[in-house]
Amino acid sequence: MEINKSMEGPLTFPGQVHETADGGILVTKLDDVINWARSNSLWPLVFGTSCCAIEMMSAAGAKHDWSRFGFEVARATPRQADLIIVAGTIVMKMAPVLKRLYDQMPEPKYVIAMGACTISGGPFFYNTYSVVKGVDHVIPVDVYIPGCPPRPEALLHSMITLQEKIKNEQYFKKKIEDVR
Amino acid sequence: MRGLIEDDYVTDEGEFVINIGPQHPSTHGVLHLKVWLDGETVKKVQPHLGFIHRSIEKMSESLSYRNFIFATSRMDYLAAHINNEACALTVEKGLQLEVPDRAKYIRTILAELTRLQSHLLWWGCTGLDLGAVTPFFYAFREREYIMEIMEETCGARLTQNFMVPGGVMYDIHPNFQKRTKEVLIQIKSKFQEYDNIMTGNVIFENRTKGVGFLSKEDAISYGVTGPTARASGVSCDIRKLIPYSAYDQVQFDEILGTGGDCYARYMIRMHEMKQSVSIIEQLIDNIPEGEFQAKTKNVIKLPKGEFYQRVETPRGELGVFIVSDGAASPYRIKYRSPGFSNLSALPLMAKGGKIGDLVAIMSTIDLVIPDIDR
Amino acid sequence: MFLKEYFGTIYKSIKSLLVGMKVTGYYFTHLDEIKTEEYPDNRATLKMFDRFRGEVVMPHDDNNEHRCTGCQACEIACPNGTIKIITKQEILEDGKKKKRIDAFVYHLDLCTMCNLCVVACPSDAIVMAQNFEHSVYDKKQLKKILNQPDSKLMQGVE
Amino acid sequence: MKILLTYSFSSLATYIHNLLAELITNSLLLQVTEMVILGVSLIAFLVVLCFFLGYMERKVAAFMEIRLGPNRVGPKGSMQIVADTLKLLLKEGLTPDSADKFLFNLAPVIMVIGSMMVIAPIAFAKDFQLYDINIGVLYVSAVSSLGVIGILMAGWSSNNKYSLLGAMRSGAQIVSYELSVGLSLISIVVLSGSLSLGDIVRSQENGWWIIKGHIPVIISFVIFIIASTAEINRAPFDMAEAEQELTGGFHTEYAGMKFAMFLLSEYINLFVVSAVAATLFLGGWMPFHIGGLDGFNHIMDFIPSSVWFFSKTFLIIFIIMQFRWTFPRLRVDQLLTLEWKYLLPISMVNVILVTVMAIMGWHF
Repeated sequence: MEINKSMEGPLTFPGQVHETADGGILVTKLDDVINWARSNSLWPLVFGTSCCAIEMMSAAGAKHDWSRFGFEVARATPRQADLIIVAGTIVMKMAPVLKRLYDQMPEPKYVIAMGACTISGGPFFYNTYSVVKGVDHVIPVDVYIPGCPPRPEALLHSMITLQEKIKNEQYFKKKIEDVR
Repeated sequence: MRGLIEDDYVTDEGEFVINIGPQHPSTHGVLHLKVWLDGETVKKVQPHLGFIHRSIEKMSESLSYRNFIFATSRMDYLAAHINNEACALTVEKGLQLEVPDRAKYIRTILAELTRLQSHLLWWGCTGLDLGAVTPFFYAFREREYIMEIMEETCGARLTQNFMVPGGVMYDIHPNFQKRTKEVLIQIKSKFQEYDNIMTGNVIFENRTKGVGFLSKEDAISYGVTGPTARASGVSCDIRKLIPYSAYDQVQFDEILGTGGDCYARYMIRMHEMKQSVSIIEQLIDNIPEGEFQAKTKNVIKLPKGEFYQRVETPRGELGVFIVSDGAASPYRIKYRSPGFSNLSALPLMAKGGKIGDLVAIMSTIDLVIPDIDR
Repeated sequence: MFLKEYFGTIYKSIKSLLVGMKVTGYYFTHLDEIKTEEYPDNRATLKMFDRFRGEVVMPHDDNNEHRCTGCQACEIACPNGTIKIITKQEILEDGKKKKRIDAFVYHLDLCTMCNLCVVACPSDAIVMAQNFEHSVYDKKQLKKILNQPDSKLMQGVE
Repeated sequence: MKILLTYSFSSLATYIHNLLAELITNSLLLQVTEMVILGVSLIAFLVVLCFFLGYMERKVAAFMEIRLGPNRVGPKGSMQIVADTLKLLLKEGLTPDSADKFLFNLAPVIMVIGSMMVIAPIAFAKDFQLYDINIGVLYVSAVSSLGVIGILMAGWSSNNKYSLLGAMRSGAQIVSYELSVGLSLISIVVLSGSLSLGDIVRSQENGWWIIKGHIPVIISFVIFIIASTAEINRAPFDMAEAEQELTGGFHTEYAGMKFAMFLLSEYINLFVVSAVAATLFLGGWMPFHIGGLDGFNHIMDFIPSSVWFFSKTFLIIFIIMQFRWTFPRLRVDQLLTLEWKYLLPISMVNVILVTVMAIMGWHF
């Protein structure tokens, strides 16, 4: 975890309000434990549509080995996955399927948009009729990695970035505020 | 999705309908297979395409001849280099441009490296499909070495875009030859290990032998090419039949099988890896000096006419057909992709097998879905 | 004969399985064969190859000067509209009017790192950088303006 | 060292019993309290064990696949599985709308209970056995096949085609392989002359059965390992899950805590099967003894009995894990061919051999 902090952190999330702890130390501690568990156990869905999927496989491979972070439990069924790495172009015909997969995942769920095609359509932004111009038109995206395809290290970087984001979540505090 | 994805559990004939894909670990992407089952036995398979149709052909019509090459890397991303080469060769054919020998040699070496890494990935994924996880990691270890070569010389790991009409984008990196020779020694020493863990394994043999038979006649009539067809005894290696680049300079065998089953397809690819190694070994020390790129005009305009070039990708025959009306961008482009024709033979091969066989057949055809949908 | 075949099959099967287990057993006992590079820990030593294409950058020298003349060759060469160059008219010291870049807009989210813009550039104003850690929470941050504020064209570059 | 040697679980149990007896006078209440304490401590033990097995599996897999495996969460990645469990517990517990809700929620519970119950007659160390039932072997083989009910229930109630296929496969598989498991257990029962696991361990005082019983027992040991790997649905026999074919198999629709229970029961099953194999064939907690060599036997006795038991068990667990990470998966019809054409005939002949051997007294 120290390493994560020592990483040159990504730009702060716009709109994220960093509140002071008014929910009590216990709640904050509980949140810390939950966020620790969630951020260190991101099981990705086996989901790849094109080139980026190969780099995703490389990240799972021996050289880059995302199992060091505990990400290697790639689940084939969305019910057991926490993270959907959208690796590859999403076309109009695939978009409802992706939406359905996302809906089938239980909360909390996270999305990484990997590669130019998923961020904005990438090489298929102009001149094509069939590509969804950015997967965030279909499902909400947490982290974007540009690149075509991004290196496996870049994917690892994005997952660390996502871990950082999860560590700032406030699960219990939000619950308490909802009750209030 | 109504109508496309079958909601009925059982058909009138008592067949159980399942939808494999679009998201499924064994479809290698977003292929949707509608499978009619009788118990475990596959009665009928119907592939549905279009889940990754990115209209690369249509898009290329609005790009210049220099620019449209990059998009083909995304078609068959495991053979991005060979796709790019096919496009460059077609444009050169139209321009009647003589490519320098050095560029030809570099292209051939890189193409064979591409073939090697593609087959390595296929080998790992076949293991994965059949339930053996470990081969995947062994294959990726060797594949990473090749990726390093690609990165050092081309600048990217997967979608290199190293081809330009008239040659290659840069000269090879000074380390290229040394590194390639080292990697070849590494890879050659691992072939025995691959055989130990997969080829000789009794479970693997049982899973593939006699599974997914494709006869020679069927292979020809379905237009199947590449290792899939050669496993059925069809001689179709473009590198041998119509040599392009530097393939007329090298000695290699076209591997022909007779079995026509999954095991034959598997063995063809295993032997092809060894052939690729031998091709690279023949070329690597003999790269001629000289220019790496022929002089071309800044704006390339092909003369009016139709141009067709075929190359051999790891999956089969890729044809690039360009219709030019004399403008700076093609009038029409058509890719004859190997995956599409190979997939069309899947229902034939899978019929009568089990679900496990369907997975084995899909992995030995070595489908790359964006290559099918384009 | 049947029995011979039967036990022959069993013998061969078990042998092939043991050969397979020998391979995995070898790697289990030889941990020096592990090929993993621990990415975030090896950031200090991790060096990309010189030709690796991470993103397009515009190098500036110490005087905050770049080499981009605004000729838009890269914009034309780019197959997917990643680069947009906005030019302005600038009055030089000798009173002549010259076209200069106002903003070199680069969409990292669209870029496929195909290197065609760098090849097309006549004055070597843009190069490919080797960094790859581009992950962001917000897509808007991927739109970049490559020329630094108040930067000027380098002397002698036309 | 002295404490370790004389340390006995029975004295600890007596101590706790006496302590409780002072506090609680009602004998029924005392019994209930003791059972609750026993159950809770057993569950805690099993959960910790499963953490360890999960960690071990991931590390074994990683080392065989030339990579490092989890190493960033906690020291050497040891907290990885804790994080996974915590996350699974906190995840949304989905029940699909079209599922049979009662059975859907019952199935994982049955799986876990079924696999936990098998622990009862297993002797973890000298004088440490929860319940030395006199038909221990029969009990183990009967209760361990309860799990298939959970799988069938899960597969059917999910209202998912993949789940149903996986459950049906699992049903066919476990029912078939039960035969081989039973027959290979019988060979030891024949040799030791007792169905009680405690007696079987004591019968190996002058040598483990795998050494005393020559080739027939080695054959039945191999058959037991293969068949029980199939019975606990682990690769290469993981037909019921078969990720490449059936996405998740019978637990396709399970999420969060219910899925964690399936994982828990998988690892308990793995432990139970290995423990039974260790008890029957490798002497359980019995140290390595050679009949007649008293000096040697005495030195071996210095190693605590629980260490003997767990080292044997984990050796077998490791072998089963190596199977998983080496072999491709069998096809469903080949799976049944293997059982009915190879394992069953061989084990039947083997039982006859063992019986003849036991009658003639050819074993040591």
